[in-house]
Amino acid sequence: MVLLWLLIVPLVASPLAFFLRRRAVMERVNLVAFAVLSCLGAILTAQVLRRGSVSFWNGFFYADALSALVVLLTSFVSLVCSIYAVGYFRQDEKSGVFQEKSELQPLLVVPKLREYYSLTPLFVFSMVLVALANNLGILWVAIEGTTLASVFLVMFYGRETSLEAAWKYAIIGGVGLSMALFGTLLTYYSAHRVIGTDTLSGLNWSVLVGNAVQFDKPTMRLAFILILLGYGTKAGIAPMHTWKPDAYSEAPIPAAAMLAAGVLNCALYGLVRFYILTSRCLGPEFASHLLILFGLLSMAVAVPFILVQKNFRRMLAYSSIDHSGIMVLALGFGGPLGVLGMLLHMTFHSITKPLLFFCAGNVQQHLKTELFREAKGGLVHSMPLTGAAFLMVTVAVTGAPPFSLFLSEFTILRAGFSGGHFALAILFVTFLVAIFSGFLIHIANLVLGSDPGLPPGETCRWKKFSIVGLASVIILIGFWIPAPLFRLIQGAADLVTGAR
Amino acid sequence: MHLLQDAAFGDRIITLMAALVLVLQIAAVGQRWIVSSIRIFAVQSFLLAAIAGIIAYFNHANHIYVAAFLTLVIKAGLLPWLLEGLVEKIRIRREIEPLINAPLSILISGCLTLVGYVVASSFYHPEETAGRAALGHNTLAVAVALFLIGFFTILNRRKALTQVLGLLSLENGLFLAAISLTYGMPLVVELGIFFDVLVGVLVLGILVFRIREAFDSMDVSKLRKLRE
Amino acid sequence: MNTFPVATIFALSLAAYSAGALLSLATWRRPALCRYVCCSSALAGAVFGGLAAVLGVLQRTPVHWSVSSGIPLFAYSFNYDALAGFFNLTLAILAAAVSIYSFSYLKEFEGKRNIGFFGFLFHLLLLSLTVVFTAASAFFFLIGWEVMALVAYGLVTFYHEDRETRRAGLLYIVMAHVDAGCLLLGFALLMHVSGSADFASFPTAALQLSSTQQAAAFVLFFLGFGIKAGVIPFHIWLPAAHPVAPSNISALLSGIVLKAGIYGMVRIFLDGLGVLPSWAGLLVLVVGVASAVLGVLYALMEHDLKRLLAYHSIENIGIILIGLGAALVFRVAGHPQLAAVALIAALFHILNHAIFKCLLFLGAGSVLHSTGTRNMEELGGLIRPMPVTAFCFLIGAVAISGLPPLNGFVSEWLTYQSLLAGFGATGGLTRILFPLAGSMLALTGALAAACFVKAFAITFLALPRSAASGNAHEVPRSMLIGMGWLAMACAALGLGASWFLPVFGPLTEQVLGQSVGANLITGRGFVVSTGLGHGGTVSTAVIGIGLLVLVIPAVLLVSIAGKRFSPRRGPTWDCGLPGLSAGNEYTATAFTKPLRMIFSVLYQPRREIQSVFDVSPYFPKEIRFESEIEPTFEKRLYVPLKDFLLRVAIKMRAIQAGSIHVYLAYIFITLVLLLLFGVRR
Amino acid sequence: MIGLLAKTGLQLALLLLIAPLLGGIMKTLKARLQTRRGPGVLQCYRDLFKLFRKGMVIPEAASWIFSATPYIVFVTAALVGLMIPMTATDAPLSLFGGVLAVVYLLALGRFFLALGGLDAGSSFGGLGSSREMTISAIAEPAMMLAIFTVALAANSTNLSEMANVAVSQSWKFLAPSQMLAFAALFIVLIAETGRIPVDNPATHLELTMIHEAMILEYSGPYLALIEYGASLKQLVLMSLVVNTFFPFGLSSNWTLHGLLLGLLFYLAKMLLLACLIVLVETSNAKLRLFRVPELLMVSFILGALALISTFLF
Repeated sequence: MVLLWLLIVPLVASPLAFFLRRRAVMERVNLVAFAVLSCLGAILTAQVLRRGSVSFWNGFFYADALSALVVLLTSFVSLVCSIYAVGYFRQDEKSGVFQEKSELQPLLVVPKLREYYSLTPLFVFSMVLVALANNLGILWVAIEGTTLASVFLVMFYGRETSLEAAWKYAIIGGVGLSMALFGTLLTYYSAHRVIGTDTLSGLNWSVLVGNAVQFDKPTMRLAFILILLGYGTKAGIAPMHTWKPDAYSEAPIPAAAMLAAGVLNCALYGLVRFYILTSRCLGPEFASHLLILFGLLSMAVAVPFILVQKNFRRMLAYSSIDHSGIMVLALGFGGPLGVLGMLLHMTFHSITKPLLFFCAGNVQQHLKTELFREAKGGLVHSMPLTGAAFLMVTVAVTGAPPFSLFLSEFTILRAGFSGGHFALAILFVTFLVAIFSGFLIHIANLVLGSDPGLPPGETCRWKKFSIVGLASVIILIGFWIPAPLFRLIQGAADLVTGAR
Repeated sequence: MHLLQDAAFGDRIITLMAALVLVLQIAAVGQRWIVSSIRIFAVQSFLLAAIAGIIAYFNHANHIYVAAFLTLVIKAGLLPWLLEGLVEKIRIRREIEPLINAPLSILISGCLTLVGYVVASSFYHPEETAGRAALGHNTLAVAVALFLIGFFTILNRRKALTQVLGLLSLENGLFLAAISLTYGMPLVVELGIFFDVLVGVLVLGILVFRIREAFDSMDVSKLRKLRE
Repeated sequence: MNTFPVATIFALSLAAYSAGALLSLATWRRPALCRYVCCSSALAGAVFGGLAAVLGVLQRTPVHWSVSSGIPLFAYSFNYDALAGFFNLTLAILAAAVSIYSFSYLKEFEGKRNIGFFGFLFHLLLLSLTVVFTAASAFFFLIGWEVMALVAYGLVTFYHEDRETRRAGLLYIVMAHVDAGCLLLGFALLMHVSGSADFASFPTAALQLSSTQQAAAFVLFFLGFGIKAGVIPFHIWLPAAHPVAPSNISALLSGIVLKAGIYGMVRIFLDGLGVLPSWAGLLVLVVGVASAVLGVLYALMEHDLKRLLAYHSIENIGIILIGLGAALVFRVAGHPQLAAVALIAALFHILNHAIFKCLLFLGAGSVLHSTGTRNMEELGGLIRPMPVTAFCFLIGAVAISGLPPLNGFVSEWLTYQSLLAGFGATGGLTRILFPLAGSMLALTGALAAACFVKAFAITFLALPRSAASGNAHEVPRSMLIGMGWLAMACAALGLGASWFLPVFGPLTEQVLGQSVGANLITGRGFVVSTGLGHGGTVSTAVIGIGLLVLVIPAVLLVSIAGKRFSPRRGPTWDCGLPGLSAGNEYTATAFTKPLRMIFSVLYQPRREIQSVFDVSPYFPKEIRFESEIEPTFEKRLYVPLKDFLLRVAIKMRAIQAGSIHVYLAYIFITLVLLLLFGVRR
Repeated sequence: MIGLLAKTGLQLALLLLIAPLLGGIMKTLKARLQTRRGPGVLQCYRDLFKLFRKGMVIPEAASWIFSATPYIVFVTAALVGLMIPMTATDAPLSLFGGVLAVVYLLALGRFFLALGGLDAGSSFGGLGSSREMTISAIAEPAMMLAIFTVALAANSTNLSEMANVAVSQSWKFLAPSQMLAFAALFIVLIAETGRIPVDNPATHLELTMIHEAMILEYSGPYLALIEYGASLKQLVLMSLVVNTFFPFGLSSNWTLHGLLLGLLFYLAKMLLLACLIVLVETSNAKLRLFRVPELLMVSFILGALALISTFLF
């Protein structure tokens, strides 16, 4: 039942926000909806921890530890983002971003906000659906849904550049997802002689996973390749990552944060589902070789762009490319440690990433630029809180202790060693160090420095609150992890490795 | 009369149609006029619908009728109509030179067809060729080729609209693969996919429209502001 | 011995540090109060820490306790053994001095800078150091290690308005992260073999290491800890970062944070990696010698007081490494007694260097505080306005030059002894290395003496060279107390060495299973020997007494033979040149000119002289002289590396050229290739 | 304890007595070799006596360091003198400080002497200090190598032990390692005691001064103390050389007869070494300052050879 509510809440929130066209109301609708969603996520977690798996409509909707984790993270991210969004858009409105004549037509405030506040719930809905759909076809449909819902968010500001970004996002995403669909099709084909096609449940993951062993092997190989490329595109794995910097730097901050911390998980979730089938059918080697290749490639691609980056919004995108690379690599390393590391990383990444976007958003709104060159440093004088948080989260997101991402990266490294990939592990650490250096150098030069004499920039209470709150969560999670959460992650890991 | 029960006959028909589809696709690669490439797409979709119908008829799989019907309505009817409307609205009829000139593109699509055959043969199961259940199995190669060529069209064409067309024909390839391999997906999935395609085209259409207004051209190779 | 108090008292010190961090952050709006809170809590933590350390060193059985984080295998586990105790003792002595000193030093921050934030970082630094020295698991160690680096970065860039400071800070943090990466790999390797993160599990695991794995681990750890300790050629961050920090922090950085690297080496090389092959020890030895000699040679050319001290840290780290390397070699050669002596030499020099380097940095801080410049060429004559500071600095200078009867001499003496014995203890041609290392050590000592003659004389003696140093004033009392406490420690550890050395007994017993601390002492307890029955003896106590007693005949000679002993003040004769002015004085540059010419191969000095004249070139109006030496490692090694990386990165940017067709082409090509790869059987 | 004090007193007296005499002897010898009459053997006593009785001027720029320096120089030299065997193998204080302590105590004296030179603020003082510290620094490694070579034979840095071992195995000094070490140490000795060809004790030409430049500002009793300290240092270093390499006649105990015999041998050996030094001094010209490193490099190489030859032969 809770599954149904998880889907209904955002689905209702969207039209509500659309028709109650007053700003304050729309804000409240979003906040309430996502708060409720988070509670439901917690409840789902509790149920899953108790019963192992929850299903509804004879297994059309199905939630195990893995899906519960993704739902929990999605709801958390959407809640945090909705809190920040309030302050963010108020500031936009104050500084008259909407009024200024854009290339198309003078954008009116309310319609724009309406666009955001009614699309976001749909966006979240499709993300939740991704996690809850048992049928792999529906899974695909839902992921396609996230693209469609977010295209308009990407071109929210209606600049030429945002149109360009939206176009690249849509086309590359569309192509990628059609590959994923092909992969799904082939999986269905390789399974259909075992299960039979006519039944509706013929694509249900919970059914497929049982007898994945008897699937048709060559078909499965091709299927996994296509799935990897397809969902990899959505997760932004190199060389399918190219849409990311554009989309992330053009979308409004809360939407970008959701893309980075929410959609990423969904895409990887789909990948993991198929990885389970593939490794059951073909054994782990075939999949893990490909995964390691693409993971390292993504990290390698991210490094130079972070080292010589001019634009801090784009820099965040490359960081998320790097992180999806890390997770894919972890999955490739495999073994209980590798999978655990990947899921830990997914969790910690989704908790940490939004703050990075929020800080960047504050800076951008305050300085009216997203180029380091024009920012001229000394930020800490005009926005001490944001500056400090920015430095902190930079360190946190690049996986330095005492922050939580260090735990996951340490686990992944150990997985690499126990998998016997010594050289790869060294490469992994080298990339991590390089990315840390590049990131910190840029951000430190942005935050520190002599006072450029700007007016104090931290006025909005909502933004302050979201930043302080999230920062304290990040610090806390670095030192201590709630036992249920870890049990959930562990459960998901066992699911993937087939230990349970 | 007995002809209409003979699976072999149906198989031949299907193969013939599939070949036609492929020819159309390759023709679309060389095509200059947007409107005519839209029409080509419409015809292609119609043929697909027909194939679906034949398969449905020959092994009495009723849910494929639905798929066939949907294809007929949406892909062969609705979408071409919408797109032509769009063309009318933005008054850009002619595709400027593709990135790779026509002969070379056609050559490449030939190679891609070859790749399609290689891929398809890798999981082709001869024991299934006998009997009506195997209807249309050897159209798989065509499907894969369709997919690849559609992809190639997208990255070869400069106009936003023709990229959308490429995406659609790529979807067609998937559809052909679906019906020929497994007689379609479960119905829910089919519906979902069709819905997505529809919405996707609408979204892209809006995008095309806005791009046209912002840049007063549809040449996406001009969209190069966002770069390192 | 009852181990209960150690744990509790230690916990108290941790609590004091953490509470101090939060409180000073909480009270940042009221600077004066904040200053009180900050310094007093740090002092309390230091006192508790020192107390726990003394007990911890003396106790035979280590104390071990652990706190769980949410994730299994990642536990916050402490292990308080003799080694941890020793390093905590060092930390406590320094922390006490610095927190007393800071009490007045921080006054100048009031109204200008956020003392609360400073106090926060300061306490975190002390806390993380304590954690590093007591962590029982690699995971916890790494956390402490990295927190230490990050906090140190925060403190180094405390004056971040200055561009140089920011650059130095970044250089520091990047190097620090590189070393963290090396450690991460090393520990991951060990954990892969041992299957546990506990240090305790490493020695047994090390037995299963293949020789290549062991070598790899050794290299990784040596890189990691070496970068942190600032050994040549990984030292470039050190002279950049230490001087720009606030002086009380520079004192801690050079005094104890560097030692964290040495701590790691002792912990891992002697305990964690099993018995290392002798090449490892010799490598450490050679690197140590190189660091010592090059460090002091670069220090000689520095005229920035704090940079000079920073380079001397490199030198002393080198001396410590010499002892450590010798210990490693002796252990594998089967001379545990000898290894123990060498190890004691290294450890004792760690303590000594910590104390006098901290003292010297605090002294430099006082000079900076009252004159506002670190450039020695603008100083001079400070001994009259600030006599106490001058005296403390002199003590430090004598101690760091390894001159008797102060503490630096004892540890260097032990180092010499172990090197001397090393010649007999090892075979083959490598044995030549030991006496040669000894002679290089002698060179280092003499050059250090020269350098500190320069540092002290140019800064404190003769006439002031600028108005700033002309109207300097003595610093407030608490700063003097802080320095005086360390000066006393120098004297005490020097003269009382023979009573202090037995402390190392349990330490060497724990690390090497050899307790030689006791039999280092002969002759009624005030003579230090090698404890090997041969090698020689020395007694700083007697030397001290002798120096005092022999003053009597000197005074007698002067006052009896010289009936009319009547010192008359007069102008400096200066070979009859009239009117001595600061312009006549020898400058620091002039003082080191001979050495600059002798070692010109290393320095590659560049000088330019412009003389401005109106009538004839023989009567110049003014002469502008400018001389600088080439920073070899930066110029030859690091800058090219950096440039290469950036060039490659900039080339790589072509990937993201903005054309959607190219982007799609990437995907398409990948797809086709993978499909063909997928279908091959 | 009493015995120790007695020995100490005795050796101290001996040191203070002989030191100026040695200087005088060397002056005279040198004069004779240059076919001058030269001053009497007792000239140094007279000089010291005169200086002690003179009044003195302390520069206004100078601080207490300036006044402390003479005492420290004198005291360190005297203390070192008590650690090395002169007439008997076991020096009074040899237990409390071996050859390393000797080297470092002398370094302590030099440290303060250099400070004193800079304290007055005159450019000559600075010049002297700079040169002194430089030369001593580059002399150090050679000295340490040579000392190590000798110490390795005795397996101890304790001077009495070294002397004992040397006595026990006679003609040992003919071993190539010992000869090489002696050559090395002899060069160092010349550098350390500031004699031609490294430094000229008799000059006051500003460009060539080293030691003299440092003490330029000193006068009266302080100058006397410093000169006395310098002569003590010279005596100490010379007796260090003779007694470690040529330990003939060193009495192994403090009997009167043994002591007298030892004293005779000791004086004879010192005289020989003095002659050698003077010979070198008169037969060489002073080197340019920047040629000195080459000389010391030679001695370093000699030391290294000595070391290698210890286990080759």
